Amino acid sequence: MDKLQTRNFIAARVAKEFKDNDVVNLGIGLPTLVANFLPDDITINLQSENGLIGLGPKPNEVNFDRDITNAGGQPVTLLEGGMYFDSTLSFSIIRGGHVDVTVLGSLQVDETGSLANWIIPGKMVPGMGGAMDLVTGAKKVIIAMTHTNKGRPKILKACTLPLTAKNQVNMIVTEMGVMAIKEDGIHLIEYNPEYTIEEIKNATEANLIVNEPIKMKVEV
Amino acid sequence: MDKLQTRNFIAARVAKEFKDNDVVNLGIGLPTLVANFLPDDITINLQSENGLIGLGPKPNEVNFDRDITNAGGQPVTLLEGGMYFDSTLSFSIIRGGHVDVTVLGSLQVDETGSLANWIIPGKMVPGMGGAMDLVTGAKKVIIAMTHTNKGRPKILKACTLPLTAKNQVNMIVTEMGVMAIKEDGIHLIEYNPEYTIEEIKNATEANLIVNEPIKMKVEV
Amino acid sequence: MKKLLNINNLKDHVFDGMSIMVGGFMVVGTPEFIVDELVNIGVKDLTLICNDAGLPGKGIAKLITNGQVKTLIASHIGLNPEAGQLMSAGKMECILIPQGTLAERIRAGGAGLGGILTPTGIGTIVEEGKQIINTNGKDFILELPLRADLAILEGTTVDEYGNVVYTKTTRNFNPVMATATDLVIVGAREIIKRIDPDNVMTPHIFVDYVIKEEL
Amino acid sequence: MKKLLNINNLKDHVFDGMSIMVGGFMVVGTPEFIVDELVNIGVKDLTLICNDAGLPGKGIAKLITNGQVKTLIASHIGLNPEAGQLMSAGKMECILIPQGTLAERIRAGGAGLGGILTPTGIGTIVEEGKQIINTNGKDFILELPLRADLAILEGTTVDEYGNVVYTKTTRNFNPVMATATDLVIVGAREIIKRIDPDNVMTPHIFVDYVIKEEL
Repeated sequence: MDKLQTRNFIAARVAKEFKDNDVVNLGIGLPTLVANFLPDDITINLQSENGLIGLGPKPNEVNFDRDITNAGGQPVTLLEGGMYFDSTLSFSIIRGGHVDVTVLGSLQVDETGSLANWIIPGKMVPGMGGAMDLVTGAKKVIIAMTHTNKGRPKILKACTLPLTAKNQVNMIVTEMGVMAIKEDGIHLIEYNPEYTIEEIKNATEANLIVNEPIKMKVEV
Repeated sequence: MDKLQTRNFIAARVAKEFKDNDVVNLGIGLPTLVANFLPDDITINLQSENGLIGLGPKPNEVNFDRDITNAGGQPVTLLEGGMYFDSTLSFSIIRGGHVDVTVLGSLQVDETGSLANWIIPGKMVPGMGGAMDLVTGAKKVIIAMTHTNKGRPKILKACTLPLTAKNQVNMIVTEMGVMAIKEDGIHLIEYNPEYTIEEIKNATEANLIVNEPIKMKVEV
Repeated sequence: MKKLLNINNLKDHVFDGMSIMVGGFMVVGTPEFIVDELVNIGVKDLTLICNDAGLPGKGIAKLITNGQVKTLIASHIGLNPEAGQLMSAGKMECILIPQGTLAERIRAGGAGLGGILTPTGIGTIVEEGKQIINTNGKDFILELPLRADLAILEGTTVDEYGNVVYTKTTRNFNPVMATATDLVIVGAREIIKRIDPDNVMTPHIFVDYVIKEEL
Repeated sequence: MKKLLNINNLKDHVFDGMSIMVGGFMVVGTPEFIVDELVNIGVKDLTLICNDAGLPGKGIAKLITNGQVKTLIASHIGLNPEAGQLMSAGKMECILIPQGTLAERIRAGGAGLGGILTPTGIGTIVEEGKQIINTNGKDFILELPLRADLAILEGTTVDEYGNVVYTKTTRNFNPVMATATDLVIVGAREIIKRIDPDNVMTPHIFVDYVIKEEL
């Protein structure tokens, strides 16, 4: 898989986690692609922390409106039934547990479900934006990312970068597999048959609990 | 003065305290009468804690609307330029210092500016409603009440009933005079010439600081 | 419309001992027809959270009269003398909370906050048993979040998605209560196709069921 | 209209060293023409409070480029690389706050609260130097209110009384900032006679001046 295929593969698998009527917040980058793979038979309410629910696809020349953007500042549209609100209500929704699933990228995730994705001291200081609130408040936190960074594991025994939140990640989806984070550690529950279990373990610093994982089925 | 005249006299004097563009909240009872004496040459924004600014007079048969009431549950109207909001914004306005003057009745007020007007244990338990927030948050707190209750002083050295708030009252207006509460106690700054200073002092349990008060001028 | 509920099925969503937030201010903004149905159902030992105790014969006063309320949490009960009598007689627990604190506590419950610091009530019996915290040289009371099992709200206009608009002073506690309970049921005066997305006061994600009022 | 201010008189209301809240999210909802005038005026040593650092050449990024900003308080500066560079070089102080906490702190500043307890940031460097308070068995960070001298907001529609409506996603931080500063100046895209009293997003009592944008 090339880079784009990998990203789409991950995004398509994440999209299978949603249930009818879920309120979902998709982070910037890879998670944004998840919107392209939403199932047709259920209703997903995409929330954007800058103040809307009912996030629709990118506008064309006809329905472009500079006053409608997503949390990345990109032009978007509003689906029928959607609505706008201010930042305080937006984060009441997020912090208050009214978001069912948030999908975020990450630099690091560890065995305790902690994650680090907002700062590399001395190098990159974008700020946490809404990410800290999202991972703290959402009922389910899914990390969507490539399994490694230039060959170096991103799924660690313990994060080394400053944390975004402690013990909040429930699931990790990568091109290699799907992992659930539980009390006793990270369980590999699905694997991409393009890789052997051994290859996946080698690409993971954290201990992977492997107990009859099933094959990932993703149609991109 | 009969009872109604007394109440109107007090209300009319209170109304002279307002400045142009003031946001004012009038409590239930005597303070409500203040609305009848607002000066014509300035704009006063009456706030009602159930969720409006721009409180207008009682409706007639034509403009009656069951969905517009004041904090006493009585039908009112909305003046042009007024607007509605919910209880959280209403009390952000009140607690956040955006109300310039609140006018309330009281059972007792004391030398430290504490007041008691929400409960008589064992007898009357109406609850504090918005009064505690109003006296805590408003920039200026005016108590509008009769000077005594069946001859018993209501302006005391120290309140004996459970307090509504500590050290919050700035001014007391009664049928006998106008009193300012300062660091060193209660100053009689205006007096009703129908009473002698001695009579006013006798009707007041608190020490009254009397330093050349002027005569109250009120046209009812 | 997906979320439409027949009033006859309200009974499936209530149970003895539950806590219910009821929107409204002196019955303005209270969906009286739903409260009346709670009287019919006879669900009991309720904890009601409402600005006030209603007015005699109107709104939640009917539930109080009917002996269904174990605890009332409100800011003001003066316009319903029966509430005070039951409280004094020890037949109904009544917890009085300053109105702004009541709104903030419900908001905190809906917004995932662990509490808020308010100056309201400092130096009064309201502070008894509560933590006092000094910030920027001033004392505040730490007030805790308030949540309930069910919210019963009055929506003036509800759209087919469940978005809600409350007209005029019927708004009061309705939108904040919509955020702070496990289940939210809105009594709708009218149902329209779509509310202007800028004017929605309660987004549909908060609304579980809509019961159309027969006018 | 009483509150109308000519943009040429903006200079009378600003001073070196002041703190300014600027509405907007990645410039959406920022009144760029007022920010441009702050660049013209050259007022300096500013503390800016804004969701982000703007976009290169747009919004408050211009004030940053022009060296007028001493301290930036924001949740995210990633889309304006210059902000990060100035921060790393020690030429601009940058205080990063989680977005929801930023909104709540401003709200607390406007609502007279002494602070709020949020779970966001627990176990991260965000909690450093702050009081941790446990309520209902869970740890929260005590976050303090945030206020400023001036708010610069973008109102889509303002009425002759100064009531404001913000359209679509331009709303974001604008209404909450309107409550939390000593002076509030709204840049208006259009001015109409009267906004429907149910749809007002910022009541006129919060608005000191309105500057009409030349479109």
